[in-house]
Amino acid sequence: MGLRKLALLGAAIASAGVIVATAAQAQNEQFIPGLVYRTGAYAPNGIPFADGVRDYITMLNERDGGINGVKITFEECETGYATDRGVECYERLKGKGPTGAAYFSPLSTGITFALTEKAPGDKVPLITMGYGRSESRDGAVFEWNFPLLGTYWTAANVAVQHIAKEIGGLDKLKGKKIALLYHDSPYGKEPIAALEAMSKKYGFEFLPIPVPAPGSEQKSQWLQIRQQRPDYVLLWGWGVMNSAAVTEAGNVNYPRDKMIGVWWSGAEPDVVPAGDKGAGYKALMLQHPAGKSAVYADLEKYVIGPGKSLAKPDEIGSVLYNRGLINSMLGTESIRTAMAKFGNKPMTGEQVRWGIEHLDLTADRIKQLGFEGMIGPIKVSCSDHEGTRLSRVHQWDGKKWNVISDWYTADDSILAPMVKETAAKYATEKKITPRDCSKES
Amino acid sequence: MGFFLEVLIGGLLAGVLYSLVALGFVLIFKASGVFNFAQGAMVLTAALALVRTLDIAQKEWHWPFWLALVAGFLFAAFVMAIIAWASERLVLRKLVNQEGIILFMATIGMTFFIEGLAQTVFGADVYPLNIGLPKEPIFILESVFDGGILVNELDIWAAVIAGLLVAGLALFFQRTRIGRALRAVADDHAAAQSVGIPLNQIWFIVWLVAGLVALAAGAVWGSKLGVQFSLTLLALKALPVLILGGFTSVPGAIIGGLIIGAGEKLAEVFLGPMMGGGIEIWFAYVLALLFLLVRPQGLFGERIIERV
Amino acid sequence: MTARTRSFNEVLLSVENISLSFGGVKALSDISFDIAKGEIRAIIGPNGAGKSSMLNCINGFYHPQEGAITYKGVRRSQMRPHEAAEQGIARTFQNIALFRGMSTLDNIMTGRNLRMKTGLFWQALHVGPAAREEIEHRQAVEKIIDFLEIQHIRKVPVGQLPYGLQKRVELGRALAAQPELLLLDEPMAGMNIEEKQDMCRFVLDVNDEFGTTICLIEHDMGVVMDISDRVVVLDYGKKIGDGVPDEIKNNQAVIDAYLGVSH
Amino acid sequence: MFYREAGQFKVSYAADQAVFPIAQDRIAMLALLLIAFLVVPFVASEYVYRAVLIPVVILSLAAIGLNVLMGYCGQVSLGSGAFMAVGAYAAYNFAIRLPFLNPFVCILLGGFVAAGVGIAFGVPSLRIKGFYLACATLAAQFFADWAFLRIKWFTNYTPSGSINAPPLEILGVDLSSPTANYIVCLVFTVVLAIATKNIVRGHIGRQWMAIRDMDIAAEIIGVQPMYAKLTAFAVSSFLIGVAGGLWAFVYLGSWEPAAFSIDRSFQLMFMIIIGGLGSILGSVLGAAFIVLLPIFLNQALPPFGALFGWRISTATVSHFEAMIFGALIIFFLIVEPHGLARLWSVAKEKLRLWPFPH
Repeated sequence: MGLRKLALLGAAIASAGVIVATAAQAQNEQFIPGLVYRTGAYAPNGIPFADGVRDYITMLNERDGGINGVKITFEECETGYATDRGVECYERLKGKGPTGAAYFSPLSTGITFALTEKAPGDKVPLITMGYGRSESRDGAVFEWNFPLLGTYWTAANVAVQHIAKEIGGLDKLKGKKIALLYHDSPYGKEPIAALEAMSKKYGFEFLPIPVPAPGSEQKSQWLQIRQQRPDYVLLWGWGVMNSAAVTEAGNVNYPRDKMIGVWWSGAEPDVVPAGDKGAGYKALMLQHPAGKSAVYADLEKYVIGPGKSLAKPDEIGSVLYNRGLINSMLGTESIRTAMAKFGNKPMTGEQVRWGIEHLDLTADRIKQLGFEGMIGPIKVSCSDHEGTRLSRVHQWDGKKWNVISDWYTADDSILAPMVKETAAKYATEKKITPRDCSKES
Repeated sequence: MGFFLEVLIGGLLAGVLYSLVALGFVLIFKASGVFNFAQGAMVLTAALALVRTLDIAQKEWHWPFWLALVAGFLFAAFVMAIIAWASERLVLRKLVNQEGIILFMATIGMTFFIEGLAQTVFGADVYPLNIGLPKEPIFILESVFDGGILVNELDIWAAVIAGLLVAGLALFFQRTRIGRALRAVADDHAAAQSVGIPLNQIWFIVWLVAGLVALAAGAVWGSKLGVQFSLTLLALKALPVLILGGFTSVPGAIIGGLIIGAGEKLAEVFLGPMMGGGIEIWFAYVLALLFLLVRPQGLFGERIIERV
Repeated sequence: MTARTRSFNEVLLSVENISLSFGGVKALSDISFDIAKGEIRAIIGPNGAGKSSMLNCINGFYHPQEGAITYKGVRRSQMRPHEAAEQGIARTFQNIALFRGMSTLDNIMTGRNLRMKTGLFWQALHVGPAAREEIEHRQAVEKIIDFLEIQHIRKVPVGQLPYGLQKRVELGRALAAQPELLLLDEPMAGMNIEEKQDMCRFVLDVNDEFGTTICLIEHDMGVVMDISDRVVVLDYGKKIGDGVPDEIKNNQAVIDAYLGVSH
Repeated sequence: MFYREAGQFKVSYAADQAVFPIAQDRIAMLALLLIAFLVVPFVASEYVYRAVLIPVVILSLAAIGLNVLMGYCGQVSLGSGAFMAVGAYAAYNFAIRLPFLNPFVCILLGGFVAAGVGIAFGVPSLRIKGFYLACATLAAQFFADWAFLRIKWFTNYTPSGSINAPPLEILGVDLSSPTANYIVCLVFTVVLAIATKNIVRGHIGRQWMAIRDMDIAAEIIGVQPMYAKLTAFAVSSFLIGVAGGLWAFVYLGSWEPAAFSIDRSFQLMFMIIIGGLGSILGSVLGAAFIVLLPIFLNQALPPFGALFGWRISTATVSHFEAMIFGALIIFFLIVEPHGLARLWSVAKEKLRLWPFPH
């Protein structure tokens, strides 16, 4: 037994040594970790996102030499969408680089829940763009969480708004039946609270239907839908569950254009496997569509052309690849914001947190970055860690996604009180004293 | 009533698909006494080999669909043959005369190995698979029930394929020399060897047949869901079918599949909403277990006489 | 050596009209005999005669469809194997049934499990009653190990032992229970002359020293005639002879069915 | 050279029955514990604690638990994840419903609840064996996945179903630092490992092994299969349940049922196959190996690939990991069913005789 633990200890110390050594290599580097999943049941969606995240950072390094002369180092860690592996990756990477990890984007609501407990102690911000805890938008309580661009409550509200618009107004919702087909996990359950609140307010019948993970078998759920005949089906799925849902909808002849997916159910891997059956299916957009914006010129020139991208040709310009680009853009722009205050050197997690909280991307700046048409303006503040509550809807025509709606703004008169209440509950449970946002600069 | 029938039929057709996976387990268990947990991984591998060949032959070599399809099936069968050969040569042969449970754990090891290798070679994306099976829903008995009863064409084709496979396997076991040899091996390894049946060859053949069954299952399931990692999870769906039907019975796999398919769908649709939904996975197991407590050898399994 | 003639008067176990069948195949039909306290009783018969089935009925592993067994004055038609063990019936097996992953010592210690009573809690702490009990029983087991002359293989996993020694360890495990009735299923099968002589000595010593009643199945007629007090003969599940060795030797039915064929 | 037992004579059965009959082993073990308790806290970094030491220590405990059931009693279980979940959720419910209880007391109570559930799911083992039993334990796994997701009471009606552990402290002393986490887990694991070792070398352990090696013969010599199997299920589930509580409270802090999915069950099974079935030491070795291998591959494979000009993505690493695990399982089952523990004792045997070959 002696040798064993000694060997273990030795290995542990050695690996710790490796980390320290690599950290010491370059002092003028900003480290950004990537929690990715390129394997397992969710890989089809995880891969294009991870490639987008990676390619944007590569482009910054190749084109600009990093951010304001600070080179970015990037390392991926495979989580397989599993919470414990995500925590392991977080622990492994949070201390890497001269100033530690700039921020984490776990791309998993489960991992986000676990890291929310750890981030304040480690002083590392979490950018959970379009996922995570909806109430974490309240920056007074959730100092380290940034659900940028939209939470699930925002999504639920916009989806209902779109339905109302299709049927001719919010007052027409009364007596309608809206089903939620959701991934049976914290992710899938997030919108339920918001939908229940709206169901009370607008008088529609709300029908939640869980799908056990990973969701490749949905026959029973769709038979239920066929029997219940809801007017609309909201889809909160991920990975294989999405394509299976669209396929099964085709199998029971449920009209695809009465289905609205969340933005994690509205990408190419979700509809392509369904073949013709996917045509007509709609999904919310995390603001951005598929396709190529101005930034692609530089991406082609510095990353894709020279063969520095891992992405396959058909991934480039896809919804999730774009989302990866945006995730990296928001992160690196936050670092840039922080540098404007703290100086052009590698930022610590705390400084990056300040940067995200003061991120203010105007339409001009977005255009300058080459993301025009991808996202609307975003302004983060202490009291609003979401930054914007805009969304649109796009529709799959069997070949590509087409934007079919204008911008919607989520109705904060419903959401804000819910956020406040849930965040306050969390604060008492965790014995957190909320910051006073009026005093933050 | 119409809805009940619809769920029942949907369940039965889903059950046929479970049977297709369970069949692979039964074949191997019957001939080699190995509970092959890797059957799910074999389904994935077969489907991946098929769909990748199909894609590449059509898109890059511009072969006509039928030729690409034939090439895809041949290549996938070839891959299955390699797996059969490797598992016999590298695993089973070394574990002859070990307890069943050791062999079972070895196949869990094989599962991980095959999954990792298949995804390294073929990639981990979702690949839509189109082998020309129709996928449209059809409605029957519309005159009797409001809205008719929904049946999916693909499911019917799957049922036809499963039926043909079972018939083919039955013929194979009853009528061919190799089939009879297989049954002899199943009854008694030592005896089979002593009358001159080469055990290794038999094991290879039976794993190959199971691989082909996996290919059929992979082709059908792949057409349904797209070829992707979660196909391996089908193995877990097939286990209750096996418990119910008995590990050694081909008809048991079919009837077990039908009972499990219908049972779990009916439970999910009619009991599920009361219990919060999502009960079908464990319901299938509980159904099978309750049955097991009454009849430990399964529906058609052979009764075990213990000796000392 | 000639057959021993001893007399016994107390019946330890009696078998009355036992019939056993497996799905229509009759293994035993209408068998009756008794075993007297302190004697060595042999059951012989050609292969497939139902000898092992008989032992399996006696120690409760098979449940005969008809008939009953009276043991120590209690008549019962069925009992569970571990009840039989609790009642003082121990046995060895035709195909060695040792616990292959355990050492000789552990195998024999397991034979005493019925006498070890401390619960999980004390076991986990391994102090007080648990430790005392373990030492006490270890002493008893060491006596058996000495008696069977297997000290040198105490710590060896039994799976690695040669056949003859395994048989001896199995006898040790049965003896560890300090049985009143010891059932031996072909204790000398597959042994060479020397090993058989050793085993005969052990069987006789057990019988003499501990007064254990022994019921054994054996094929070697020489051995059977030498060491047993009475012999019962089965053929095709039927009893065809019962008596002291000399009677059996001269029993025409037995000679026809069994001795006549094999000699 | 120094590993000699010559001159060490055992004069009592107690000495001969000790866990480490050879003096050098005892000294090494003691030194090791001292290092683990006193030296490691001064040298380990937070990363080493969180990514290596704490998971290894907790999963060792779970692996010991599974080894009791599978390695000692021979009952195959694919549902160990479920028992970890039961331990974790029971501990959570004790903590929120009886807030005056110390969290570590809750973890122990969670272990007892897991033991109870283990006994309930062990009952089928009296009637069914082998693969059938393996399938029955899968039922436990899927049922637990469902129950903790769906029965809202278990998660105290949290909307998302994800729950948080209470703050860790004993008598007002805060134990949330990685060092304290590690020490607490180590205490749990060492104490319970010693207790388990005591049980398996006593008569209950022998009954388990008897059932494992030949259940019919065991019954015939008087082992009650019901008592033996159900105690094995209870002890195993208790250990796994406590490990589940530690995993949730100490390692994760916030969790959902997916943390205890079937993947966890397989992971534990791999640990004991690679480490050694029927060996406490093996469980620990296996846990260390399974935790360290992916970390090692992640660090080592990409630079290694770069030597040959291959770009190895995290996906490839992950697939390699699966392949290596799979291959190792097969390798150990074929070549050394007693796993790393056996390799270690073979090495020791050689050392005892060194420099003489026999």
